[in-house]
Amino acid sequence: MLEMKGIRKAFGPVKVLHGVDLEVRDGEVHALLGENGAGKSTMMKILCGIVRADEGTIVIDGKERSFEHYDEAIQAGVGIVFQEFSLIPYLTAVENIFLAREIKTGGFLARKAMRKRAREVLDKLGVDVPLNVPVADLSVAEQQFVEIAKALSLDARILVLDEPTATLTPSETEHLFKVMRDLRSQGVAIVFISHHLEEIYEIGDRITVLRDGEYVGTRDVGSISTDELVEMMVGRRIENNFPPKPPAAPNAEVVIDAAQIQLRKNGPVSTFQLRKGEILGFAGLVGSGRTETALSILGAYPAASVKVEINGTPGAPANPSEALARGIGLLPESRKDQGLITSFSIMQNISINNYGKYRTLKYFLDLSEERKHTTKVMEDVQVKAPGPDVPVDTLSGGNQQKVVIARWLNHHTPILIFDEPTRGIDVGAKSEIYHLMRQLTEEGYSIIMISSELPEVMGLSDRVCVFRSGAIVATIEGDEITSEDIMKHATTGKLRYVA
Amino acid sequence: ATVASAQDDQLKIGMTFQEMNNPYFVSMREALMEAAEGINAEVVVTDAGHDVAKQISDVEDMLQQDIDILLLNPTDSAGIESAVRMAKDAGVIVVAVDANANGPVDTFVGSKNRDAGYLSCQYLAEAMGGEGEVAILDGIPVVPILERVEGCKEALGEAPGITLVDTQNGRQDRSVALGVVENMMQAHPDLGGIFSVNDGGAMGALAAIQGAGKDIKLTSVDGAPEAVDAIARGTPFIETTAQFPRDQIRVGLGMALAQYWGAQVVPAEVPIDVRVVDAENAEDFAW
Amino acid sequence: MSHDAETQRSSSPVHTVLASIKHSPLLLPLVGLIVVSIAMAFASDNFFSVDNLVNVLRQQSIIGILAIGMTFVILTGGIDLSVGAVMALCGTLGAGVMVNMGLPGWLGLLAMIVVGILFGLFNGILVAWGKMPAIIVTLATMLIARGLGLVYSGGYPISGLPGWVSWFGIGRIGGIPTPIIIMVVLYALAWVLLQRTAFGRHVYSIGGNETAANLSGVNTKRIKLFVFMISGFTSAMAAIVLTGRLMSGQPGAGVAFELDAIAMVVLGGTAIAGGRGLILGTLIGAILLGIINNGLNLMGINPYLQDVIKGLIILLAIYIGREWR
Amino acid sequence: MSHDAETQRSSSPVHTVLASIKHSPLLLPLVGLIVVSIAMAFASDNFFSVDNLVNVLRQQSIIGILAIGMTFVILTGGIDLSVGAVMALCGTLGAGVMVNMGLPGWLGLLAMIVVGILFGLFNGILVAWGKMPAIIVTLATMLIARGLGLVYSGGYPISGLPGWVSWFGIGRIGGIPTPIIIMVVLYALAWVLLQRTAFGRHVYSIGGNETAANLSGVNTKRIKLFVFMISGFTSAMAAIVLTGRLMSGQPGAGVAFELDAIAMVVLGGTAIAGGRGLILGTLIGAILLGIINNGLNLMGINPYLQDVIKGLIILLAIYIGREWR
Ligand SMILES: Nc1ncnc2c1ncn2[C@@H]1O[C@H](COP(=O)(O)OP(=O)(O)OP(=O)(O)O)[C@@H](O)[C@H]1O
Ligand SMILES: Nc1ncnc2c1ncn2[C@@H]1O[C@H](COP(=O)(O)OP(=O)(O)OP(=O)(O)O)[C@@H](O)[C@H]1O
Ligand SMILES: [Mg+2]
Ligand SMILES: [Mg+2]
Repeated sequence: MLEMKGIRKAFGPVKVLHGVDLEVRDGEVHALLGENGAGKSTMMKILCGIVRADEGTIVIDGKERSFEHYDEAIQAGVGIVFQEFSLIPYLTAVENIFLAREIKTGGFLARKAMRKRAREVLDKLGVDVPLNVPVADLSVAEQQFVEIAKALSLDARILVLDEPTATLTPSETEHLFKVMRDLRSQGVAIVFISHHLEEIYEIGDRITVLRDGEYVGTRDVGSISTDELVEMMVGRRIENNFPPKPPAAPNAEVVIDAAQIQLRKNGPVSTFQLRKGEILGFAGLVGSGRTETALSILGAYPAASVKVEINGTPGAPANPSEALARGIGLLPESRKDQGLITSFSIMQNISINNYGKYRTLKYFLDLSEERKHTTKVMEDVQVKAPGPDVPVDTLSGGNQQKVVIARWLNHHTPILIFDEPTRGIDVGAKSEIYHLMRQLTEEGYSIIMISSELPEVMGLSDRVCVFRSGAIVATIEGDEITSEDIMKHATTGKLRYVA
Repeated sequence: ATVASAQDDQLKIGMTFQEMNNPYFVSMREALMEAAEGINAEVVVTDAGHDVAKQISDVEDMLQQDIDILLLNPTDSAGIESAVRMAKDAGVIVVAVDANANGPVDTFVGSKNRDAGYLSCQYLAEAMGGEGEVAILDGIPVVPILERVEGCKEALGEAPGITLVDTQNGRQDRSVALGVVENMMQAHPDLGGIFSVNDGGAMGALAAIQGAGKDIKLTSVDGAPEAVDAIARGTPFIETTAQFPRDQIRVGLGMALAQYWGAQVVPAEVPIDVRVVDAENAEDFAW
Repeated sequence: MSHDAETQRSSSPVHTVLASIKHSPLLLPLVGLIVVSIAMAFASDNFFSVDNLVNVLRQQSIIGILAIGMTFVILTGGIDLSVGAVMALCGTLGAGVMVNMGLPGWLGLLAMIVVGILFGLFNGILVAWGKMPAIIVTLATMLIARGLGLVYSGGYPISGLPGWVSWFGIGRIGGIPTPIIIMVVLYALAWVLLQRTAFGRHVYSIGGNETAANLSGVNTKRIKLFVFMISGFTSAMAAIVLTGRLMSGQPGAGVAFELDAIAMVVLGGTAIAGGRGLILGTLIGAILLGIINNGLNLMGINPYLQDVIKGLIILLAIYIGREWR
Repeated sequence: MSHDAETQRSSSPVHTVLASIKHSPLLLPLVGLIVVSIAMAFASDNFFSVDNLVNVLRQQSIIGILAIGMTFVILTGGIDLSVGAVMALCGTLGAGVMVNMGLPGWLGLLAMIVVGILFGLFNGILVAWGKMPAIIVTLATMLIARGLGLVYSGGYPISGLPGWVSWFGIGRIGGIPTPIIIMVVLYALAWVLLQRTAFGRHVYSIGGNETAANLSGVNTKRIKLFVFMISGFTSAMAAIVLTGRLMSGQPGAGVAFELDAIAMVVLGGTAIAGGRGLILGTLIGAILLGIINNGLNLMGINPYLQDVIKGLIILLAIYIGREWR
């Protein structure tokens, strides 16, 4: 039903796709796999008429098509959930779902009808999303569902889902899969992009693998093992995903002693300690307050009360710049919105908060030193890029993430908060980041890792704080760190309130 | 003064206006153009838009073009001084028109603005029967305007039955003045007369008075065609003390030419009379 | 889950209404309006008369009309600095059509509207297709419009219009001044456009996230074009009222009106970055600004000091309301 | 930004220079400058004299200095509409200190600088800590500054300054007019600040992505504060030159100077949304605008028409340069 053949695309001098083929049948879930920057998203944008291919043909139902604009793709029955959110923050879910496809009666909006229809679509997804509030006020997961509902409401016959599960919890992902199965049984062709291989095995029928813009091959899911798949993707075998954990060190120095963090007035309170040289996992369902807790330690979130001691000095930083001075750095969850200065080069992004060591005459920048240092950290974390002066917005997601990590390695802040460090990152890069994190703790760094991926939390954390409804309900370590335990606390843990 | 650029046989006159968005200055420009054509002189005209800094720049640009005569209508007397000096240093004859400028100006030709304010307000007080509340619709704070207000206040002071209840700035702009006067009438329901510092503001005030249907008498300074027309039609606008912009230019240019031709003494100041224009003589008056 | 989300879903209708008032972006402008009105009433006896309130509305009608188009443009994340100059140009050319060309008055009015929309079209094409920043485009077209008006009229106001034109400025319908009626009707139309049509949604969506709107299939270029054309149209409507009030075409009118119009929009709770705001807020902002001007005048405050006070009030209002934008 | 950097590494020096010119954001402003200069030279004989070019630079010095602060503010994604009014206020109060208070002249100059920086501080606090949009804050402070100057002086200009003050306006150092020297020195300082200090990088980073800059530890509030203080300082420096040129404190000076300053910044290739741009571009923009003004004056174009032409040239320049921002 859909055939893309010999697709080539270059952005300026950067060749992104070198003749990629993709063939998707009616009623199948076709997984598109590849490392960060392999060209998956670009391929899909070409399908939808958002990016124009330099060469190649698109055939839908035996008819050759080329779309000038996303609108035309929609007309032809193609719908997409973008990797980057495409919602309008101040419009409601209903308004977003029907944006540019409003139902009208006599020229005016049929608001009731749209509401009803939106409710239907969301019910089909099995989620209860408030319809009257701006989507900016919704949680990330809720926004993701609105996004999916928007694509579903098109009644598309070819549906592209570009990493829809990156921000979903396992149970939410299950919901989504149910819907995908339904659609599949109705004959819809689904292209599904994810870096979670277990998801591919669960829902996928066939797999097409890309590597660095090259077409590697297409296989049936049943006929290929994980190892083979990974080898197809990265061209090598990935050994041992998680580095070994060091023995517990209960007497290690406490670097962050959070006696009381209360996010909202009269809300529950959290208590936790971060020890030197450990990876402390923050687990919990999406929206359980992990990010906000982390941000309030940095002074970037106006929590109701924060009582915290950092390296023995009491008092919470007033803003991230003070936090930085006190040795805390953050890898934010949304690298595009919160991590990168997109108009800056890689080098400038890395050096942004640490000019201390490239100074001449005390106040002036030493540009050649800057280049030398940043190039080195860039190589340390293996950013794939032509050089340190490349604009950071031309990098793929994973490489952008590495740039943000490099920023903190460049700075040597001994306490790091990694918020979803591997969100949207391919397996190869993931493993690299895990090893990097462990290596850092061995060097004396202390890390808080917020993650929605249970295997990651379990495989990497020395101890885990489990969040529920805005606060930590349990802190577990050693053998207690099992998925059952975490999920139990995350769903039923007892909240603590101050008297 | 000497003939600045003897190699250039055509006489070159520069004229810089404080603003040209006003019939008063537009008619000056017309008079200048006519006169210049008569003596086959080249003319450069600039518009400072009430910005002294720009006016200095304008003069500088003119000096680049080797003008022989500078007719200067300063937007600020003190601020323009450096331009006057520059022009004199370049050997250019400088005549200030309408408002005087500091510095070595050769001749100043301008209306008797104090008289104008005085006459208008005297007329207003008399028309009001010597008693009632009066307001002043002020304008951009430049010397001629300030002098008119002073003159007006003097005349009002001589009428014991008249009280000055309000002074607001209409910025000599019709639309601004309209709103300001509407508010004035709200604040002072018994207002009997308004003096506007110029006809632009007065036209706005007239619209406000007519819109409110009030019996408020209005006088002003300038003698702009529209104002004269309104006075002739018998509106609340009863008088404007007319200036003679064309004559100011003609006289000013004459003084400059006298020097250009070698006159060693010219009057430092040539005051131009103003004239009361009211319903009786409005029909025959024009700039 | 967010808090307002929860309240919206909660049951009781009274509670819902209360909550929706509490969360309405109109709340603060309204509170501001009430506070300022009370302050003015204490400071000046004449303030709370029907006459004076009508007076305030009539005075604000011209810039209030300009502020409608400005609201549309700002909602898309743009800005239109040319409104005052375009208004002056429309008025001048319209008067020229009636007086200099001697054509019937209605043709003059039509000319104003055509000129206004054409200028909006010009702005819109440059912003939408030319991909140039609105602030610069309209800064330049402000110069152009202003210059054209002055060139056409030679700097003179154009008077001698047919008498009935004054109806638009000082006439009354059922006792209510025409300018107020025109303004209110235009606000009502704008409300319908923004709240009850797909076009309105698209306007908001562009201000919220232009890329996303474009990806969702909103024809962002066309919407931006329309938005500037609306602003041109409201400039023309303001010109009609102005011409009626001044009974002449004034090439120099409307200097800095764009700043007052922007102040109205923002005092009304619309985010300057676009995407959020209500047209009714702009109306409240217009009245608020009018009351400030009028009140300070009534109190006989030194006109120079009035600007200072006005500036401080704007700062205060925006400061209090800043959580909302 | 990144492209020119990239080329810095490539081999041949000639190639490097060529490529870095080709990719520099200064290219288009420079080309614009050359094209306009040639056009003006054809149109007017007097244009290409050293005297006239010095004349152009001197004329642009005041707004050119304002445009320095404006560049900083715009690079952070803000805007400062108050520059002209603050300049007028500084000049008026400074003259007041010298004349009305009879204090020594240097105290007057110091007062100007203090007032300018304080106003910048005020703007900065409101924008950074008050979280209010810069366009509105500075619109309000423009009113406030303008009003304060007029209140203080009663509307009259303040003259009678010590003679040496004129040195700042019409003096010369080694044959070059002082205003030009002051301007060039300030541009050089600004270049160093922006390109060679951490502060400069932070300025760019805020314009690029404020959230990200904040989360990575840039003290965004403090940087924004500084940026407005710099703008206040350059307003004060402009006031000193202006006072020297006018030999008086002019409370009404500088109306709409902010628009010219913005035009210079944008003509110089700086993105109005912030994050991208070079201070040298602003200097080129200033000269470009000066040449346009001067050329049109030299040609004896009808002043009304000059605005139209200026507007069209700005549009054209931005249109051609739009890919860069
Ligand atoms: N607008 C652009 N300009 C230049 N290069 C681009 C642009 N968009 C994408 N690229 C480059 O194209 C390549 C493919 O990017 P794409 O987003 O398709 O990767 P992906 O496979 O979706 O990766 P990820 O898993 O990280 O999302 C990357 O190297 C990226 O840097
Ligand atoms: N701007 C906002 N306005 C209202 N509510 C918000 C806002 N930002 C976040 N929230 C809500 O606060 C709660 C906690 O969010 P937070 O991002 O800390 O969760 P999290 O556990 O880190 O989840 P995630 O995996 O999505 O990052 C969520 O319910 C979210 O919807
Ligand atoms: Mg992708
Ligand atoms: Mg989070």
